[in-house]
Amino acid sequence: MKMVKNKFMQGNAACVEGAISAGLKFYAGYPITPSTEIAELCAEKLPKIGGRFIQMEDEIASMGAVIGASFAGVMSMTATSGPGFSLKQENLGYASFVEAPCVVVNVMRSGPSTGLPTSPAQSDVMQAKWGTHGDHPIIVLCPDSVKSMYELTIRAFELSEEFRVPVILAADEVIAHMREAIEIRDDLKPVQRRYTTKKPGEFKPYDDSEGLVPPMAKFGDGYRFNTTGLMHDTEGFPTSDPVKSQKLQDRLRDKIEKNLEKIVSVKTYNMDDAEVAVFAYGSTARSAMAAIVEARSNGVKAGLIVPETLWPFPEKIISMYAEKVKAFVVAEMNMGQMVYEVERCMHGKAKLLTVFQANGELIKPELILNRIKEAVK
Amino acid sequence: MKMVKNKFMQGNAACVEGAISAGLKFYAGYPITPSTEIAELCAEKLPKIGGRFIQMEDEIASMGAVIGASFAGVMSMTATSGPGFSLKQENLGYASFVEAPCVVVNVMRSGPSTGLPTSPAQSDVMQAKWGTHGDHPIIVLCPDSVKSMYELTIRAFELSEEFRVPVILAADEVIAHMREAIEIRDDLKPVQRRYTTKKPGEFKPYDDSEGLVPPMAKFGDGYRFNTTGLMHDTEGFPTSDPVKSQKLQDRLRDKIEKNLEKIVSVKTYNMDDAEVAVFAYGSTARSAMAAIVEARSNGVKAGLIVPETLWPFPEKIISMYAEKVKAFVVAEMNMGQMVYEVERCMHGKAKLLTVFQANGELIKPELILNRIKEAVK
Amino acid sequence: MPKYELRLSGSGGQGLILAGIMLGEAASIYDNKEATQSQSYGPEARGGASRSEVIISDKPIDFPKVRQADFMLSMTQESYDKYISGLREEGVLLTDSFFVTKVKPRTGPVYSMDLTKIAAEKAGKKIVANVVSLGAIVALTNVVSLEAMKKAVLDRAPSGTEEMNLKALEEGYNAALELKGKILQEMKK
Amino acid sequence: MPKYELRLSGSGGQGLILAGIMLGEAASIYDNKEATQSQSYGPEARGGASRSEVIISDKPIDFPKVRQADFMLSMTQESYDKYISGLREEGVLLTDSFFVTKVKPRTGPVYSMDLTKIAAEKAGKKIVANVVSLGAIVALTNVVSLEAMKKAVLDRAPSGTEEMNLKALEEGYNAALELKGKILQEMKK
Amino acid sequence: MNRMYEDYYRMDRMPTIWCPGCGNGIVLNGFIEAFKNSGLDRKNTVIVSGIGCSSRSALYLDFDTIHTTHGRAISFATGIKQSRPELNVVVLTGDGDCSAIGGNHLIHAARRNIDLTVVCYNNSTYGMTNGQYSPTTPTGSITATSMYGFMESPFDLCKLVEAAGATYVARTTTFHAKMIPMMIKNALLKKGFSFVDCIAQCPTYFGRKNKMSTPADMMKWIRDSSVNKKTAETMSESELAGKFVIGEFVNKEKPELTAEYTKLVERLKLKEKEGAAYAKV
Amino acid sequence: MNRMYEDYYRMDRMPTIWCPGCGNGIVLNGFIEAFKNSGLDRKNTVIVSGIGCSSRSALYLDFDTIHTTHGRAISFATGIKQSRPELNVVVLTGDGDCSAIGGNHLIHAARRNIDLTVVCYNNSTYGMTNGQYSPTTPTGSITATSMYGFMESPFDLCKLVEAAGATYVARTTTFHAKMIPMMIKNALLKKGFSFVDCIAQCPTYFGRKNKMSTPADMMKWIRDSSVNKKTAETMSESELAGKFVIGEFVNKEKPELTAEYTKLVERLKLKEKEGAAYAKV
Amino acid sequence: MAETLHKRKAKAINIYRKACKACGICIAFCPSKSLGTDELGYPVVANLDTCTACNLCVDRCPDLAIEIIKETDNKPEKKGDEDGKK
Amino acid sequence: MAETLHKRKAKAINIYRKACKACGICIAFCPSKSLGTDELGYPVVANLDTCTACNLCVDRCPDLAIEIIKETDNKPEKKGDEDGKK
Ligand SMILES: Cc1ncc(C[n+]2csc(CCOP(=O)(O)OP(=O)(O)O)c2C)c(N)n1
Ligand SMILES: Cc1ncc(C[n+]2csc(CCOP(=O)(O)OP(=O)(O)O)c2C)c(N)n1
Ligand code: SF4
Ligand code: SF4
Ligand code: SF4
Ligand code: SF4
Ligand code: SF4
Ligand code: SF4
Ligand SMILES: [Mg+2]
Ligand SMILES: [Mg+2]
Repeated sequence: MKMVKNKFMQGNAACVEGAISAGLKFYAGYPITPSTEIAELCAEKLPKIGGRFIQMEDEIASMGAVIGASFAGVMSMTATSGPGFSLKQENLGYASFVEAPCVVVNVMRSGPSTGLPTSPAQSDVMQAKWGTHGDHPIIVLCPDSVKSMYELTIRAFELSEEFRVPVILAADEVIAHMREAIEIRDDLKPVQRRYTTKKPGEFKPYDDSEGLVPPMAKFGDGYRFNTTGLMHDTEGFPTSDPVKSQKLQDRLRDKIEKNLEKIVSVKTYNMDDAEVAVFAYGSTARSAMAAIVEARSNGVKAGLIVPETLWPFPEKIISMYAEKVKAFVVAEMNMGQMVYEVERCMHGKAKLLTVFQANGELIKPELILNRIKEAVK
Repeated sequence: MKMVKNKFMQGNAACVEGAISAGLKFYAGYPITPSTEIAELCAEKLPKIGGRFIQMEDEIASMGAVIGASFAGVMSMTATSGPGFSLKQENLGYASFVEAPCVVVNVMRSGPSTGLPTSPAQSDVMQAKWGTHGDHPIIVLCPDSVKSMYELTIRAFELSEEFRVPVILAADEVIAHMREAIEIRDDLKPVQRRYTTKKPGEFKPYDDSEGLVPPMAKFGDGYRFNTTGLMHDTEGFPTSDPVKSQKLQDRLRDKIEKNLEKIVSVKTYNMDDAEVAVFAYGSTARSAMAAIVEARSNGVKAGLIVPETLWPFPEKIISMYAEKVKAFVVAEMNMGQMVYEVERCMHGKAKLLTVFQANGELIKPELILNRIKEAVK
Repeated sequence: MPKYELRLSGSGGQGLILAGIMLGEAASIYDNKEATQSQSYGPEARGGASRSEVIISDKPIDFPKVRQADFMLSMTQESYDKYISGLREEGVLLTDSFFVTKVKPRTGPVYSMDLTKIAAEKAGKKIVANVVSLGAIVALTNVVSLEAMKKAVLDRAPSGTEEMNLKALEEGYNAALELKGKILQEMKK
Repeated sequence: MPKYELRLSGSGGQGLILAGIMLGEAASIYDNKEATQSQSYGPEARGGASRSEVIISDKPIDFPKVRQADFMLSMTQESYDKYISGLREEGVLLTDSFFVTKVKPRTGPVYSMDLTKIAAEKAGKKIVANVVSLGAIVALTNVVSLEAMKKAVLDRAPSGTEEMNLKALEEGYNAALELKGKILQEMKK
Repeated sequence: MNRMYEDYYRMDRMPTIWCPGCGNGIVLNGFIEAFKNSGLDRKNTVIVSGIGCSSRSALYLDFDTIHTTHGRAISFATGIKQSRPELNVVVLTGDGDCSAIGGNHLIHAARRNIDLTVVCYNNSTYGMTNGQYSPTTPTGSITATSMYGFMESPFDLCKLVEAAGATYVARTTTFHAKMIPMMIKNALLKKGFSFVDCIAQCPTYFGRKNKMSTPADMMKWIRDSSVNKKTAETMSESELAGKFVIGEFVNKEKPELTAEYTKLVERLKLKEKEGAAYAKV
Repeated sequence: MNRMYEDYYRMDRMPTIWCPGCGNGIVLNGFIEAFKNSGLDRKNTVIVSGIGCSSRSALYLDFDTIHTTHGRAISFATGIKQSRPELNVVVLTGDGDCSAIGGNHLIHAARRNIDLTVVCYNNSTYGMTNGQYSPTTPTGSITATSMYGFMESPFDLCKLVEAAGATYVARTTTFHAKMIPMMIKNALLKKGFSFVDCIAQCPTYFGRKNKMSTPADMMKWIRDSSVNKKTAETMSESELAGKFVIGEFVNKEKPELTAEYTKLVERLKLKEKEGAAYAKV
Repeated sequence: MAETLHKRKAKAINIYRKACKACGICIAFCPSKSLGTDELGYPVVANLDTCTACNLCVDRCPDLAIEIIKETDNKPEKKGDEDGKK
Repeated sequence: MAETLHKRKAKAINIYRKACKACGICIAFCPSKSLGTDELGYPVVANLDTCTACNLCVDRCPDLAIEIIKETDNKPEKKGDEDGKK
């Protein structure tokens, strides 16, 4: 029976609720503002449900521990913010390459470096895709409300298990720290991992004959399998064979690229007849929403595109709307990041206007409204 | 008097020669294939010229030490490869934000993670721009021969001092490990830092009234200045003032964006009448060169664009040629990275074809040639 | 009700963050409205002025930060000084008269109440001054119902303190109603 | 001279990397040609087969890796087996006859020489077998001049070993010339 | 503010962001007193810090100062010292900064015996991020991430850096405020890696969570948990659990890295000259 | 290959990539012998390694194995152990892996007293990257980055992990090959953090550069540099410089982290139940 | 300097109110109970005569907000609410 | 088992040539000099009689390429160049 509890809570708390609903049983992290509440709530809640928490000596170790737990068959998560996210990059690349399902929350604060540690930003969104060396598959989700922080955390676990890929939840400080009412559902089944049905000896951890996402085994089940961050063959052992190498790289790309319809999610508002499309995500989408409402009331046909999936980037949708609208307005709390992707996918079909702000404050609706007006001038 | 010595040497050795010509006096690093020769040669050569070498406990510490030396007024460099480059990201962002001139060599090997440690790749080129959290200025150079590894290392030091920015030399394993003859010049003056002419008390380390790139002071000269990775004002002290914050972010962007003509460098071959433009860099540019020569001999008007500056990306040149040619062929030793930028700057004006390969081998000219032929079909 | 923006300000120990949360809960959980709460973070939040912001609305709330507040509570002079410019000229100001002694003349109403004193003397403990304020806010603004506010306060009251908290809420409510009456009367004059 | 691709292969301790470098130096520093040298790296380079590749050309060298070698030296059977497929069918093969015993029949010329033995017996030390090979390469391919090769070898010879190295070079050169003569004669037959 | 140290403080940056009764101010004043007494030249002195409440110290000091990234202060300091050995390099750091994320740099600097002076403001918590457990949190303590009591054991940082190779190692507390300048002065004057562990109070987080409601309460706890080195020698491991042993633990001479490197540079110069001389013959 | 351990090796991965005479094989064989003798269940055992020649060990063992990133093996192992305390978790690592880049994870695992068995293949160099100096390189040695002689001091890793809190600490060498299984077995059976330092030869890089032209020469040097723990106790610090002290240094009991955590979980469960009971009243 | 009749060691105890954060450390640890607290928690001089000028309060004050002027000092007493800040 | 006349302890010393990397360790440290080397550096049995079956060569062989069959063992001697690999 579906039990719904209404709770007024912080974005960070909603993330923990979502994670636990999804089946989180292991958290490793290192405190950093503005993500720390996630660690603190996990420390409090996990042992109560038979899960386990550990505070590691740094973010690198936290990421390592999370991957270790993932191969041990335990659903795992870590949370951090900019500086810590930078430190996690090497092991994040490892997770991606060895296809360890896990969730990494990055509550974005104003950077670079220590920056404005308690102020919001959206300036790690390109890093989320490109931060580690080498090509690698990754999924990045971005919540724009406390409710969506809850839901997208669950979605993050689902996607990470479905595609054996680390999923990054790129929240911003505004969403992480604000409180809103959300519905906590009691009837959610924990996300299930797809385990191999093969016997030990027959099992190959990266068996591409089983589709783009090979089923897993876990430690302690007698499979005696190997995992390595070296280029590896389907059996999980090092290879330097160019054909096998390229095959692995291709599969890692394809498991995302060929499943875009399962992964990519975009919310649109008033786009049916829009002449100006605002592209905004996270808390900036809230400002943008205020702006398009105001624009409509001023007679300007403005619509809003809010990607829940930042990566893979919703190319097709942007290309499609680029053919329809007169102009795009991209608003982000940084010096211009996702705009690179928007511009790329627009193929020169519409005007492009921007609102970039990186001063630690949420972008005000007026700024976006002004650009909308400019766009139709 | 100009003394030219002809030497047959490895790309990595040429890098060290270039660095020493430019004035390198401090190297800190942690060994990693295929960059290690740079460390080893610095260990050997620096003490002979009164410079200093230190092998640190990891790449994070190496980057820290390099920035420390930079503020101590000593020209400094570190070299690494993929996994180490990922680890350096946090401190690289610090260097960028506090405007510490320094040079970071990343000899790209096949990734992600440990990958194929001795094989070439070009898969850290997006990371070089986006690897650290937060918006930040950066310059990335890419050599395509041993000679250019020598010259671009010198250029890296010049640019880093002129713009107070870390400069990344993104070489690939092929260039780093191959040997070619180069001319070593004896008459080069070491690169000079622009120091303040102000007196202690008057000096501000981030004084934007002195242009986009404020002159520096160094430790031990009595200026008693402060540097912090927190958002800072012109005096180098923390601020959370949105206006000051935005001003700093804007200046950091502008010092690069408003000096593109001084920074960006692109080599073109046979582009005057080209119908197909091949875009390639690093060792792939060598394959591309073979391909366009072959194409021309087959009657196809192919030209080649080789960016020496990967970042800032040579937008204008690409946009300009996009208007002129029928098609672009982008070839890179990765699963598609700089192609994002090329596509963006093309604004849909020409066809786009690609050659991506990430199997540890240099792309063969035929593959590029085939695409050139396809492009004109 | 259209969007209504409240800012509760004071110093670290006065429980205003919690008050903001309870206000948000009253609105969103018990009054079935939309509400967001946010607060100041950072080193500057240590000591010094602290603030909790609540937005309440019938419709989904887009921009989630308070811009020009419709209502402001100031429990210290410092927080008054720091944040008063963020209150709409016609907005409602409530102050603790013991701590906030210098208030500039303004168009909108000013309610100066002995919030802390009421807490200490009527409810029994200084620390429930935040709940006294909540009572006053309900009376002065009607953004949430008294019923909802009561439930929200009870949810958060440590066991054993329920009565004290309810008392505080009511005392605040009543005192504010009275004061409001007086002032409205005066304004009629 | 058009682009000429050489691959020198053998096992780790045989000094073939250095031989490749000296060949490159002879071409680029002393013969004023273009040259690139590269080699295999990696764990597999430990023991096992090792290779050094040199490309020599009059024009700038674009693609810097050997594709179909014009010439190959094999100093061990293992390296022969591993790399022979990379030699053009018409390319020149030089082997150390002591170590490489099984050579498949082929179109291009095969020079099988006692390189290591020559080094030991004529020059005095086994370790200069790589220089003996260089002498042979000059004689068999003419990719660099003997003069240039001498200078390059002298540059790299540790002091005290100059004479031995020159001797090795000359012995290799002479023995190869002789063999070449013989084989050409045979082919004429 | 009294004027004792006004010459050493950046008065325009005052007051500090530190909470009332925070121990950081006591340690910082102790550092200034030590520096005054050391006779070192301020012009040649660089203060390096990481990130944390304690690491803010650098911002208040009227020296060349660099406030780096979390945990990495010692690596920056190593670069400064090895590139410019004539500079005195001081690292002001917290227990989290130098022993959690920065633990490796700490032990490596000690191993190398590079001439740095590291002062650890050890409040057994991450004050800056609101009081989670740190590597020096006493077992059983309540913190923001150990609400059921801390289950691990803390580092004895003095033992750790001693085992790693430090040449000067000492510990004192903010309660023993008069010892701070003495020890830091010895550390500053030691040609080699020196480490002073200053047990300090974070009343706001550590204190409050552990039933020490005022700063003075927390200092009393520090006082009562402190044991003199001499006394400690007579105590068993279990008796010493949860105690802070106070005193100088190491004070020895060993070749120092940057000085040794300078010798190498000189040696190579000489060789070069000799080489040149030979060449002339 | 003889068939002693063929059941424990992945025979299809043989031969190893290790150079002739590399000490890694000796340590790995010693580990297998120890495991055989320990009575532990292979099914419940996970082998974790980092990056380096020595870390390749994991690839050859027929266990659940994970070859992680350079220096981070212990952190992965910590995640495995803390999430699944019923697994035996073994870390096979090199001196570079566990004491250069990974030094912090090593000391923190020791401090936490988490039940891991860490075996360090200590060849005092980075073999995999062709022989640069490592944190355990003896002072004065020639390496690829210390061509003028290594100027720093090496870690005594046993002292370091002891100071950090390890409950089992021992050292032996490949020359003393018979001791390896004995010590690793003790380490495997210890419920707590255990560390075995195995001095091993890298003849290819360390040996050759330091005038030990054969693997046996390097093993002789190891033999001649080894001092029994008992003997060492009678020697001065300067006499001990450059020596490897062999023996068991720590073997003690202390609450182990994951077991303590399990107790917490049980306690909270109980409380929940009691809570539920109250609720019913 | 003129001899005084009593054993007073401190001429004055200056408390710099603007620098003081009212943490109470000086008060709690004054061995001679010479310091007291006002209603807002700030330290006040409770008994100048008992002060032994041991300076412990000064050493332990995190904010340099207290100062002891010894009888033997030449330094003037602080006047009124002067702040001591430059 | 029948008594033997000499004190021979080892029935055989098996050297697995394909596994052996010719490192020379077994030879260098054999206390009884029972092992010698061939022209390529591989170990050969120099004197089976002197072998005390101490097993040190086995323990120190990095590649499990040597094996001692004790007189008391039931294991057969290795035959010819058999590799021992599965
Ligand atoms: C890479 C990174 N991780 C985490 C943080 C968040 N952070 C800032 S300070 C701090 C801990 C500080 O502890 P300590 O050094 O003991 O200083 P204290 O505040 O206790 O004086 C942490 C975890 C950060 N700034 N950077
Ligand atoms: C982040 C990172 N930095 C550097 C390297 C390069 N690297 C690989 S192994 C190694 C050192 C290995 O030393 P050790 O652990 O002692 O192993 P050994 O090879 O000596 O057995 C280094 C520096 C790497 N792979 N990753
Ligand atoms: S939080 Fe703790 S450490 Fe930080 S300033 Fe406050 S008392 Fe000091
Ligand atoms: S390089 Fe050294 S450590 Fe690596 S396999 Fe060879 S001998 Fe062993
Ligand atoms: S100087 Fe000593 S006696 Fe006087 S007030 Fe201060 S602590 Fe008390
Ligand atoms: S110790 Fe200093 S800050 Fe604290 S109350 Fe006393 S004078 Fe004020
Ligand atoms: S068993 Fe002992 S005596 Fe026999 S060959 Fe081996 S090492 Fe020598
Ligand atoms: S020790 Fe082993 S590998 Fe080495 S020579 Fe002897 S049998 Fe061969
Ligand atoms: Mg601390
Ligand atoms: Mg090693």
